[in-house]
Amino acid sequence: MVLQLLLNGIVTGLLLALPALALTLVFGILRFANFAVGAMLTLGAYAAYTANVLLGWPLPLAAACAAASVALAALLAETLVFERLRTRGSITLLVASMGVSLVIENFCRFTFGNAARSFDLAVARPMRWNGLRINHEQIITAGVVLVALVLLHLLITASPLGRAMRAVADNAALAAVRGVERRTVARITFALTGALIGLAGVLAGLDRAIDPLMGWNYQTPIFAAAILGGLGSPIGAVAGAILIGVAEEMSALILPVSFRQIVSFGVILLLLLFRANGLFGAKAIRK
Amino acid sequence: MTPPPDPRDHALAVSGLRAGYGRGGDIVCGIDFAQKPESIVAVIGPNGSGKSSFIKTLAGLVPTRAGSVVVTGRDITALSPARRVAAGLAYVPQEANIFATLTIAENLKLATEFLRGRAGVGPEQRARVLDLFPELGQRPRTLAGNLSGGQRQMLAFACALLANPEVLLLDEPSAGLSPRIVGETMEAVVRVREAGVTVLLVEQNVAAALGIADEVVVLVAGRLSLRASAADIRQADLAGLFFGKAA
Amino acid sequence: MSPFLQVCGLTRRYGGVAALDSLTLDIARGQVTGLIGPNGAGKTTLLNALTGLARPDSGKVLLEGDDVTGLPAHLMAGKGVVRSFQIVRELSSLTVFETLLVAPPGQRGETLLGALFGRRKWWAQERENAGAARALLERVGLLKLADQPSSLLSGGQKKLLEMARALLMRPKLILLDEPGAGVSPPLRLEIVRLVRELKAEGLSFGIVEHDMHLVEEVCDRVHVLAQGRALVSGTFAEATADPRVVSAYLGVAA
Amino acid sequence: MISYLVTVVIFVSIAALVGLALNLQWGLAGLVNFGVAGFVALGAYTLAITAPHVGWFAGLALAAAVCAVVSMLLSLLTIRLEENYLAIVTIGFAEVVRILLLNLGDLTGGALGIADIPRPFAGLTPAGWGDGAILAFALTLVVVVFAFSEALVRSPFGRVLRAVRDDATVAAALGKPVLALRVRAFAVGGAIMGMAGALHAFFLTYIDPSQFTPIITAYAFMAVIAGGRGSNLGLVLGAGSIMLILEATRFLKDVIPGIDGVQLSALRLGMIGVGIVLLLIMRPEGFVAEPHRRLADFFPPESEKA
Amino acid sequence: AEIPIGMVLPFSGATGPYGPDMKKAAEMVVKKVNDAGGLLGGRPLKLFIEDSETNPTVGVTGTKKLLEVNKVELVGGFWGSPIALAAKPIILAADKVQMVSCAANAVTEGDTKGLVFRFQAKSTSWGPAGAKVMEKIGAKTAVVLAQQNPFVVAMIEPFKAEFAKLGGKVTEVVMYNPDQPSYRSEVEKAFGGEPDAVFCLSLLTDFVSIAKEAYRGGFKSKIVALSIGADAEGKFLQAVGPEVANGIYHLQPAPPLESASYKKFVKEMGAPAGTVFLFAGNAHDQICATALAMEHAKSSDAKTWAKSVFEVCNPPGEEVDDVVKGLELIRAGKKIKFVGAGATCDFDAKGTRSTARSSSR
Ligand SMILES: Nc1ncnc2c1ncn2[C@@H]1O[C@H](COP(=O)(O)OP(=O)(O)OP(=O)(O)O)[C@@H](O)[C@H]1O
Ligand SMILES: Nc1ncnc2c1ncn2[C@@H]1O[C@H](COP(=O)(O)OP(=O)(O)OP(=O)(O)O)[C@@H](O)[C@H]1O
Ligand SMILES: [Mg+2]
Ligand SMILES: [Mg+2]
Repeated sequence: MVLQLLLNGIVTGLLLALPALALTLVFGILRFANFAVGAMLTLGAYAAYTANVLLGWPLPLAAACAAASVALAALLAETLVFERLRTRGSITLLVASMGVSLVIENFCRFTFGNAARSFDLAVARPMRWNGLRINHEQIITAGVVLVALVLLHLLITASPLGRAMRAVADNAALAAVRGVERRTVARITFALTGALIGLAGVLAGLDRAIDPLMGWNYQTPIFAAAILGGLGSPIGAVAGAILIGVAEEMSALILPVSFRQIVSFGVILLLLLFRANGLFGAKAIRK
Repeated sequence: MTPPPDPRDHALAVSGLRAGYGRGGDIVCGIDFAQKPESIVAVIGPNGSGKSSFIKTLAGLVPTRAGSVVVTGRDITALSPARRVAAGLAYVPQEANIFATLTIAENLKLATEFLRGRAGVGPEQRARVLDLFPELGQRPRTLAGNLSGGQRQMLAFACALLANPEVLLLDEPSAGLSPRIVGETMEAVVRVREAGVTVLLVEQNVAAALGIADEVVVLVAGRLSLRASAADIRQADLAGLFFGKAA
Repeated sequence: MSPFLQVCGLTRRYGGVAALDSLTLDIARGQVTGLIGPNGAGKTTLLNALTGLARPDSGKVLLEGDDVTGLPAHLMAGKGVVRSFQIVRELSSLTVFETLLVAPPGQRGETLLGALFGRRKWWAQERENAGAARALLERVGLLKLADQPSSLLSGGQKKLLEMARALLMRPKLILLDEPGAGVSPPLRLEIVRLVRELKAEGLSFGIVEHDMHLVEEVCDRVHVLAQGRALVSGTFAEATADPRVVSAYLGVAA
Repeated sequence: MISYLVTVVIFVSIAALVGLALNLQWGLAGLVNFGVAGFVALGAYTLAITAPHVGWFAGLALAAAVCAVVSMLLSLLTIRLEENYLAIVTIGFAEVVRILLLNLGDLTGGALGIADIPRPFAGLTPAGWGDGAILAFALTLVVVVFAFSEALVRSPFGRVLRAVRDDATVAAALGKPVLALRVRAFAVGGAIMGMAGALHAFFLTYIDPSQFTPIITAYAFMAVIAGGRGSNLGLVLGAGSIMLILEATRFLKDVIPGIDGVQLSALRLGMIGVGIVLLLIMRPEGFVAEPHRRLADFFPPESEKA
Repeated sequence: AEIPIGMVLPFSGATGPYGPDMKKAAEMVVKKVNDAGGLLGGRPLKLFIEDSETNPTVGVTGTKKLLEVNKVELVGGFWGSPIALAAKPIILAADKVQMVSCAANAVTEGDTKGLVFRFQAKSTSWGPAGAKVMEKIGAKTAVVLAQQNPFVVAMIEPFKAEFAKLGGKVTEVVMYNPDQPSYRSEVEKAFGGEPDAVFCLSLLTDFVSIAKEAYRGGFKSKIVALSIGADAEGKFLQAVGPEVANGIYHLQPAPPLESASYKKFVKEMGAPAGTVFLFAGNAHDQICATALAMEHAKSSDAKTWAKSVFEVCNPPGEEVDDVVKGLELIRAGKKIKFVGAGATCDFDAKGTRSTARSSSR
């Protein structure tokens, strides 16, 4: 039972990990918390639904389509909205992203209506191993998340593009005189996060029903995970997500399940009391 | 006044340059200026006279409102700061001149990674630059933001040199450096010039600047109020230069 | 003269680097004490430790005989120890004038109830402070920019504002971190004059500076720091004559 | 029509109160509070639970007091956190409040909420004028809180909070008790949010957890940003324009033919999103800029002296 | 002149899936009445609809707008007790009629001035119905898995009581909060103890997640679900696919799918026979009752025609399920008893519909 809960927690956490990665990426590079992650996740799920159910494509292809469409949407949001507000402080951008979130969510509602939908994929009974139940979907999720994490981590810490991203985050004017165009970096970042969230939308759609509010339901845990891990740190985002997932599921052992979100809040508060920058947050830097 | 400079003879040619911030008035109010290749020109002037704004405009960080900037024969007026790098322009700002959240090693790497087609310095020269500031080599994984004030200046200067520029714009490179390092930095500037780079230097440390500059221009209230050889300026009365009548 | 501030065996490490390495020195009352030394010697760290911004790992700081080691920043300021920053930290949304108005201590209007119910009282204080602020602005040549947001000042102007802000805090000891860097030569003379005047009024100074002329002009004594320790102490002439100082700090004899 | 407008004005008042509070906490002191909905809910429930026993006025005071104390505690725990971390802790706080309200049924009525909340002056107003009384009450509350915040913003207290917001280290080096200042600003803001919650409860006379969704928080931030961070007058205008967007879209949709109900609804909500984004893009400085103390306040220029 | 009537329906938020069909049903009735010449000697009905966004505060402004700007005589719709409860004082203050299709008892409690009518079975009556299904499928132990929402919470105690009477035992009640990303813990907790059956009191979206999760978890307990959650007008099957949907028992109070009036309604909605249109049926009935009552009272004044609602809906009288026919009979001076698509619409003095039946499939 305990092991099963742990496993469930990890699965829940892994589902949060991709959007948390995306959130942390935008935050790390562009210094604002993008509230539209939830809505973009919904969009990803619907894009995959369109490809998979309406056009009859196989799911992997539909997932690629979802990643591409959300990347495009993110790029659009960046060029139409965020780019124009770049100099206006992180909270203004956050509020703008709320507006974007409303637009995206209701684009989905307008096009697909409110009814819950699913992919064209039979739900499978679990595999059993030592009394533990494991699904195919869970294995797929874990694989996708791990690959994304490793790639992203390498990209950010070890590639010139990653360095350019962090340079822009640090001091855009200086980056410009070193030959790094902020606008380009911002667009690449957004496209990248869009792709991540698109994939996350597919995974979430596999896990539950697709409806216009699905992303909204992930919103708080996504934020919690990214912050817990330390904004701007990819490993932190994944670790934070898993921690949140496990803490919530395990809390069922001692508390009524309806109180479990309180547990994750408690975990966050406790951690931040001791580590003000989250698990893997940047070390303090003197000005 | 001087006739408009022929851009082809000059490494840097500026004519009728006007610039300012946002909706405010001009801070740079019509500057005509040209600099011979492989020379060092020092810009001095009172605080707030627009020296930093002037070279920021050259680097493209302050929008140009009128006039033109030509670097080694290429008109860069309409280019973004990042694209000016390709024309061989390197710039060290007065404040915030390093990436505080990147390590020293990353700062140095980034200096040569995005030159847009230009090549950075060769390995030999690279070693020479790093020898200049041994402290930078000692702890490559330290975050640059945790360096002392002087160490930051060194890092910033080193990064600019690594880009192998044609024209180097320096905003107060000596501020915060110990006298010994000031001396070494100034020597480095001279050596850079000898390697074929044109240097435009803003300094408040007038003595140090005069020590190496070929020419000095005085900027007051956004205009060039005087241009003379360094030797002439050494005799002049600074307060007079800065606050009114030319000597 | 009794030392105003004593630093005994102060140590502060950052990772492998000992920014301060059991540093011992003192700052005399009513004098101007120069703190010089190579880049990275630990001068700024010392100021941070003295003003509650860096907690020393070990060692003691005594202010007029009281142990003030590790006191938080605002309490150190309350005890009359104020500082300026080497890398300027302006209050970006305040105007130049407002920046100076924030500085004076003991403002009645800065408490919740005082602000709401004691308007008459704090307004009187405010007038007084405004007078002092204006006079100082005039001296450092920023009066015309008084109503500008302070983030829009030039580098040198910020430096001057920073010093003016510290002066308005009615300090007993004022620690300046490179006040002359980036300031034009005429205004540097103005700084020298200002420091001398205030010293005559009984203020004590600790000044970190790389401009040897400025140090020579104003400092009664200097401590030369290197690698977190005090290398040499004495008058300017004594210190700069020391061969170790020449090689580590000044380079070819200045 | 009038009575509909009254309703809208009352909701604007509630939003303005929340906005004023947020402006103290975030606009002035730089403390991001994404738990606005939680504080409003706390105020509303405190009032709803206590008012039947102690009367509306004491209930209102209690609502303010409870919220002040809770925000003080929360801020003491979290105040050294950086902006974005504080944001999530406060979001989490609002979640916790919502879950507690939902699950502590004995106290809060659970999902069913609390009905029949007494209104102020209910006995004194003639039938049919109930909304008028609550309108007057709401406007009075807004005016009082507005005057209060305005006095704070323009006082040295407001200025030192702005200093803390810009750079806490510098403020500390200037001898300002940063922690105490922040806690105070947060607590005062919390109290005002509690009152806004109480007003909400007074007006609806029925509350349940689903009324206090994060959208309240979102609208509060929009109002502050649209109106100009730090400026109270701008903020009231900001709250008004957000509400205008929300309500005007209702009428717009009455005239759009040819699409079904869900699409209409989606169109309306989408338009709200677009409206917000446009508001931000086209109003770079907000409606009114933050007030500053000028040199001329003390030293009038020569021309005026004459 | 036109007679304005209004409805507050959910088109977004958690109950968003239920709004569109309610709207469709209501518009259908209005069209029928108007095509047949309107009311009170030729006055057509005009229907205004506002979105509640599943949020009571929004519901209140919407209601206000309907009352003040559109001057409606009826504010109907109201899926969700909190929204109905929040709007109730306003509608009563304006002396208009409120018709709701939510189930919490509180709506019709307190002083309703005789203006509030509920078209949904009291939710308490769903409980015993659930227990009977449990008995029918042979479940001895059961776990209740329920969303925290007023509609659902009221069913739990009656279910437990009735189930105990029938010899069963409720081993656990697992409550959960709506709007969660996943319901894994809840499913683990409810199904983990391997009860014979789990009584799922959920709405559509969360039930889809729960059903999938239970299937994927390999749990064997039988699932009994509310038809409104499990079916929401036929969309459940579409959302989870046949494997998952198979073997889930759907609890349906009224309408009995077999009733003639309901079958007729489904046909009019253009849906395949057998579709469960629970709330849409309520919306249909609300408008019908309103039209009939107005005609009966010969007045469009809410206070007056509200009294006639009892006259046209309660026995005795000739049973009618068609609004146009009903109007004709009334004009002819006959006493009628309206039989709704949602249910037979009888009201006690408090405005509560008094019957509930159950069936399962
Ligand atoms: N927060 C920190 N993290 C890591 N290293 C630090 C930190 N602060 C200071 N150091 C290191 O401690 C040493 C002393 O720094 P400090 O700033 O005190 O030097 P300084 O004497 O003021 O030099 P300068 O004259 O260049 O300003 C330097 O090597 C610096 O890199
Ligand atoms: N971002 C800005 N927005 C508006 N005005 C600015 C901005 N930066 C500088 N200024 C103004 O432009 C003028 C010139 O500033 P600049 O930094 O060019 O001076 P400077 O000559 O470099 O001075 P210093 O020697 O002190 O560095 C100053 O009056 C300053 O207030
Ligand atoms: Mg400058
Ligand atoms: Mg220093």
